[in-house]
Amino acid sequence: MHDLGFDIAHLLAGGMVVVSLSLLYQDRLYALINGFALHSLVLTLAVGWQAYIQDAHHLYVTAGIALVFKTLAIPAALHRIVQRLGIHRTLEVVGGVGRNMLAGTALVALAILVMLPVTATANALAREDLAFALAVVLLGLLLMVTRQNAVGLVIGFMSLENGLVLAAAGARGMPLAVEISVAFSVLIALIVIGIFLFRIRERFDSVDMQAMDAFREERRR
Amino acid sequence: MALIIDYLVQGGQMLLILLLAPLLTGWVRTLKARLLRRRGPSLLQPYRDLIKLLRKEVVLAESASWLFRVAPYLIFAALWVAASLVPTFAGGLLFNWTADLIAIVALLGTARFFLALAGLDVGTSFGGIGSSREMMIASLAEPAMLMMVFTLSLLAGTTQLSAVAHFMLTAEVGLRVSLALALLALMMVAIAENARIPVDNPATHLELTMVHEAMVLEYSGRHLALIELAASLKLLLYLSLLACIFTPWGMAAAGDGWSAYLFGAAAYLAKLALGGFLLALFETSIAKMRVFRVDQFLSAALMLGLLGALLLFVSRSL
Amino acid sequence: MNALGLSAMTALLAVPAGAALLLVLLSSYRWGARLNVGAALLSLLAAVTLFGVRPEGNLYLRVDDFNIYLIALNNLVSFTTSVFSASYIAHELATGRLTPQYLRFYHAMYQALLFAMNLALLANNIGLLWVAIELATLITVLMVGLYRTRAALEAAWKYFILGSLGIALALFGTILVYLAAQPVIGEGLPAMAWDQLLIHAAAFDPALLNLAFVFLLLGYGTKAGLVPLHAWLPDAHAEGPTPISAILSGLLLNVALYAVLRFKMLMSANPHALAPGPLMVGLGLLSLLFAGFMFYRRGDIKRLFAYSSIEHMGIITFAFGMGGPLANFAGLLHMTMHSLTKSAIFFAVGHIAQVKGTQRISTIRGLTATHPWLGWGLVAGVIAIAGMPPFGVFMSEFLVVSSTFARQPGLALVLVIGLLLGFGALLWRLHGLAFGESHSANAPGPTPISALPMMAHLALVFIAGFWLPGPLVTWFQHVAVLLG
Amino acid sequence: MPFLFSLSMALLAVGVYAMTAARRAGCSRRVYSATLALSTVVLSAALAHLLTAPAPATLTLPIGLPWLGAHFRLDALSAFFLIVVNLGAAVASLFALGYGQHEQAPERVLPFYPAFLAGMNLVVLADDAFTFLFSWEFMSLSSWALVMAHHRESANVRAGYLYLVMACFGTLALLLAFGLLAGPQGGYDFATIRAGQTSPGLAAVVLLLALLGAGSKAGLVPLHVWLPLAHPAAPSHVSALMSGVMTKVAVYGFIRIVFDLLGEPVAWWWGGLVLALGGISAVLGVLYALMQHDLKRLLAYHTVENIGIIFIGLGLALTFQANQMYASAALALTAALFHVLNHSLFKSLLFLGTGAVLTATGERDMERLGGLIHPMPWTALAFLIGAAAISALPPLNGFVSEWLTFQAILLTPELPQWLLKFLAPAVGALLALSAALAAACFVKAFGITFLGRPRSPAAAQARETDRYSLSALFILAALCLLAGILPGLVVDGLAPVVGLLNGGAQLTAQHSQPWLTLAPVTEVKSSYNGLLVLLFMALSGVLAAVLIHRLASAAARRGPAWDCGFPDASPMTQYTAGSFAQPIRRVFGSVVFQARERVTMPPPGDGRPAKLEVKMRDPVWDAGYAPIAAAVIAVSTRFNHLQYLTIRRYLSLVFGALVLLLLGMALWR
Repeated sequence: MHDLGFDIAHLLAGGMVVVSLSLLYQDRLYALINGFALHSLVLTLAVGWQAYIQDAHHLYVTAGIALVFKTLAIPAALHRIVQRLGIHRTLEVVGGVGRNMLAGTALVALAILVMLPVTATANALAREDLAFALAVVLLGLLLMVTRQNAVGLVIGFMSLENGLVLAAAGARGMPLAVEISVAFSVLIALIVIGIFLFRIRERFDSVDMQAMDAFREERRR
Repeated sequence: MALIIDYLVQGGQMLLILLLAPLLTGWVRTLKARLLRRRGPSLLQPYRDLIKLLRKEVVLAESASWLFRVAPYLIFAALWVAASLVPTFAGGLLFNWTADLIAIVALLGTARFFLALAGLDVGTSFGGIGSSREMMIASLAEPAMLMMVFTLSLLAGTTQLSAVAHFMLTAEVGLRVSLALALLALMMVAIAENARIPVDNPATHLELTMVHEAMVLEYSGRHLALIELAASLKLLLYLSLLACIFTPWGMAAAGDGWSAYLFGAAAYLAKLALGGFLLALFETSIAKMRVFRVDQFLSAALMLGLLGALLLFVSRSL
Repeated sequence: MNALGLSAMTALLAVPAGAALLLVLLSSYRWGARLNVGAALLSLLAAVTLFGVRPEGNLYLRVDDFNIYLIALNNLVSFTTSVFSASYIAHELATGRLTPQYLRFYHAMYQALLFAMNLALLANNIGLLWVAIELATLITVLMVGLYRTRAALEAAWKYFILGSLGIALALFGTILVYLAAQPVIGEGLPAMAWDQLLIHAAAFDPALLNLAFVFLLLGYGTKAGLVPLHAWLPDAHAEGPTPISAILSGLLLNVALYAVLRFKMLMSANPHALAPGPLMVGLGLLSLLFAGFMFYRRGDIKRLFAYSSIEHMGIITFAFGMGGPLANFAGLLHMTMHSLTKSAIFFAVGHIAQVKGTQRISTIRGLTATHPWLGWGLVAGVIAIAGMPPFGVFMSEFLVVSSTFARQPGLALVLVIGLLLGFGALLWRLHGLAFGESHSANAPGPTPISALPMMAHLALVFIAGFWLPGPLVTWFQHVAVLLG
Repeated sequence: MPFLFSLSMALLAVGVYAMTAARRAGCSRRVYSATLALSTVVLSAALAHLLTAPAPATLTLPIGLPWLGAHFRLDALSAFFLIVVNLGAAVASLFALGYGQHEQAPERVLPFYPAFLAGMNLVVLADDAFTFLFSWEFMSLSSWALVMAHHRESANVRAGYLYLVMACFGTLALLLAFGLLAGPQGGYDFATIRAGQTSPGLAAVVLLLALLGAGSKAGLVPLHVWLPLAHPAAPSHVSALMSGVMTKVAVYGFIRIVFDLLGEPVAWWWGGLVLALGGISAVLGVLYALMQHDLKRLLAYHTVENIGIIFIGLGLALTFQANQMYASAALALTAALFHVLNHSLFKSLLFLGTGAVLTATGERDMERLGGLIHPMPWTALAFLIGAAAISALPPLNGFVSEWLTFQAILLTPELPQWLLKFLAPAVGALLALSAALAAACFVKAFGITFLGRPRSPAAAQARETDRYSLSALFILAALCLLAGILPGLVVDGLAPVVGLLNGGAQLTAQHSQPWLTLAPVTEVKSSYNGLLVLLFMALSGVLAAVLIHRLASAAARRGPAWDCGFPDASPMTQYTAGSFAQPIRRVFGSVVFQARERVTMPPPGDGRPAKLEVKMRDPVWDAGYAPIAAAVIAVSTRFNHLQYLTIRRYLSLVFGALVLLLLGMALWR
């Protein structure tokens, strides 16, 4: 049933994986935030398209939330935070960009390899979507692991959440309540991060987590 | 009627060893003197010493306790009982089964235990030297003695002394390596236990060298007499032990009649004389060892005893 | 009868939620504390009525043999912790370590946390379970950062990042389970309800289930504090206020482990899926050994008992990993005993830290001499947690070690070495704390009322040492069979 | 049987009462009299059970494992060990009536003392694995609390810690043993275990675990390290119970598992292992004891020697049973059980005597005691009888059990295995050596403490202890003498116990022997009559005394001791504990303990005193425990770095775990 619907969903999910890989490549904070905005935009399109194929109207709400909050509001807020904290200088990436990209591709291969044995009874749409969602989640995790800066880490976490929303959208007929609450809780998470950033800002002069480690209560003697 | 005779014979043996003990010590002293080309005291001198000491007044140290006064009687009693259990002129007497070889060794241990305590009682350093060295010697001599007892009882199948003696009379004993080792071990232990020359010098009162004499330094009068008698009883015990196990010929069986008893007694006296002579000869031919060479001497005895027992474990014939 | 059951179940959720809203409005601390204790008591009563009459489960909420005793345990410990927290926080206010302005939403967050945990236990829908645990994580993150010291903030930040990561993995696992269930049960709510899932589990696609279990084990394992994922637990315990450490150690770890066990039931129901046992046994032993070694270098008393929680979570996971009626029974019993004992210990530790003015183990000395009640309470708690009779943990350790040795001697040896390591270190610290000469300044001890919760818990564990109530045993045995 | 169980519960009730009323004045007297009464009642009940030997009584209670319940059983073996436990408990309580008054912190001793007794009684009565281990650990816990009674001194705290860790190690070993016996289904009660068959391989592992578990509690050599630290730390009447009685409960645990639960005999070389361990413990225990100058530590180390002798007897029994020589096994078992009774008697007597010395002088260190026989003649007499008994001197009981063990060793040539043919004589030599060294050790203990002149003012103004303590001491001394004189009665009393453990084979009845002689195998083979030996010695001693006093002279006067010309020799010139043991230290210590002496003499004319330093190493601690502790600390420091990682590294830990599992999943297919 290689109809048009499947190809487009497939394309959009693949697009999200590509954007995630590009996020790994960024080492500037602004570029990272804009990359994340693009990532959320592709997510909105994917979820919207899923809603259209499964004509499940609640997915439109999720797409809307993804569009309004994740593509517009959060990147703007992050831009303002970065300006306020004045940390727009270069982003120290741990382990070099080359190695990260290599690891990223290996993770995508692993995601697909793991998904292969899933029997074809689940309709093709779900299996392919899941493979890509798993890839986005793993790449988000890799992004979190390779960033020194608290904002970088948060963006990695947010891209991981996008992967989850993609997976949730791919799941045919998952009850509405769950999706909304998924989105809702992600938002709360963001708000909390914001509070933390400010409060952290209040307490420390920089957001770099290495500075924070120095104040661990029980230093090694 | 037979029971009364048995009591008489047993009582006779106990009296016999009591009388013979000082004689044996006197005999050894005179022999050593003669070997050193001296006239030496008469044979009966030990009896005169004992009687003199018994009549003298006892001088007790201020810090001596009741244990100091009771100890001589305990030591004498333990040694007299142990000595009377060893068959002299006849085996299988009435009370021989009350204690076996292990019990005799333990009775010697009791005597030594109270002698060492008496040495410590007065609280002078001489008593301490004597007791601590005596216990070091004992800590090796007693196991060697027990190993000798193991060898004998494995061979004879019993630890009863009179049964062992009669077994030795039977033909199947023959010449055995383990018996030779046991004999050597017993002789070395006898020398150490009776404070003879290589281990300790019975005749000297030089503080640094003496072991047995140091413990009894504070004793006087009748207490000293009892302890001297006990010491000579111990010497007699060891020699009669050697005699009855390794040279049992001539020993009468229980209830053989008066002629056998007399012959047994004569044989016993001859053996004692020979034993005394050999001891004197050995003592004059060797000098005293340093105190800390004694433990090598005694561990040799322990190893010999253990080897003897080991051989018997390995095969019945060795 | 069913109406009473249903009302009790709804009360379990309505009372904490209502109290939370009310407490947001209330500003005075003393009234807040009283309302908090009252609400906790009410929900405890609701939980106890569930024992008597069990309501019909619907697609969202359901009470069965597995979660009924956990609900009762949760509400009991929450009630006693609220009593303890009343006196603890009052003392903190008096000493000025906390200002009323910081405490503005403390009680509201406390009740919200209870609501989240009750929801998680009652949830019949795996998505609802996930949301409840996410909510609980967020609330505890705020609670840990209550003191606003630098260390507390850093601990909260670490807890938030690791907690959210765990939750995200768990969400992915939940979605995979839904995807596995969807072809068999059809779309919508039934495909996420426990009872439906359990019935049809055999027909699910094994590969999806395996993948889902991996994500769920790592996701909820982070919340349960198993070793490679435990990093947040020691700091969260040491920096947060002690009532929250007691709630964290006593209840939240159990709820997370309850979630993992629910999914383990699904896995064992499906014959083709890979056996979850070895995975859990590996994680359990790793946690046990790691915590055993980490004890020796700890300087902070609350961090010491945090590692003890990791060690006991390791033992419980090991027991469920081994499987079999004896080991499962022991695991369930150990969960109950651990939460009661650990919260009692944290009550004692809370008062000790206040009385001695410090959490450094080296400066706390001679407790049994200076504060007999506290000192002997701590000694009894540590003796209980170390698995010595006459307390209840001994029975569960007895069953786990002996049944494991009969089947897998090698594993049992590693288990025994881990236990001995942990025991040796804990005792070494206890001897330093409870005995010897005390030379630091000692404030007066706590009033007997505030020592009541600790005594109540220790009494319960003491009784469980040699006698268990009949119905509880039947529930445990029924669930032990279910767990496979 | 319910009667005995309710008595143990009564003991616990006394403990609870003491917990509440510890501070009140008469409380210690009330508690100790209650424990005295209860233990005498249990003692008499157990004695009645052993002598009438009815069928074993059982009792099941709904407590303990929910589906199993708690099983209790009183058979011949439990009855005998109940006697040993409650005899020690009764006498210790009687002693404590007087001794307990001097306790500064009664609230730390009184509640735990009855709990300790109850724990020991329950261990002996338990008939299923859970109850057995529950009461075993409860016994360790209550004795740990008693050891921590004087927690002000840091040495006691360290001793308490080491004790509890070793106790936990022992319990885990026993737990593994019971796990094997019970099997995967968990048939924990002893009846099913006895019915079930354990394969030879498993039986060997169970024996090794039982040896580890019971050995660590009894104090066999490699596992004895905690014993000399913990036992002296407790109050004296508790140390007497711990050394005299608790170690016997450990021996009971070993016997119950190996001889009763394992059913068919184990492979012969396991008996050899127990024999070898027993021998080594015997010699090392007494050598350690000789080097001590703290009286209680000396006695605690000496317990290790006596436990070694008991395990020699048990090892012999195991080897004989493995070769189906049940008659010889009966003799070896009787020797071991007789020594269990003997040791609980004289070790308690000696510890209680030390307690009396401690209250009188406040000192335990022999270097500061001396001359106590003058102010405390009765305590000295009791201690002397105890010392003579423990040194195995004939009329007393120590000699009888040693004699039986030697007789058992003399039966070993019939054993076919070659290794045993070499091991048995070697162990015989070790036993003989340890007996001789024990005599030296107790000459030192008694001589330095009681004889000579007081070495410190505290020893000078000592006063005799109170009536209760003395009565307790003399009861034990009388029992030592009685057991020594009438060994036949005790052996007949032990016959049903030996029969239970030895498949029915027992020693020939001794009451038929003339003159109450003890002839274990046959009349001809070996016989010993304690009564006659005592009569002969008493007769000849009195005869000599009367004759000499009547015929010769009875005069005596006091004079200064021989001082070899030095005017006023101070008490310091006397031999001390260290100098008394110096020859033996040079002979044995330089090999076993690497003992090195260094004498520093000041230059001539310099007034400073000369100095003698002795450095000794504890071979077991340095070879066994120190490396383990160092390894644990090293690994924990390396692990400790994981506590101080950055958040990013923790994330990579989680990430690594996830990737690992996914790879496993992918490749596993």
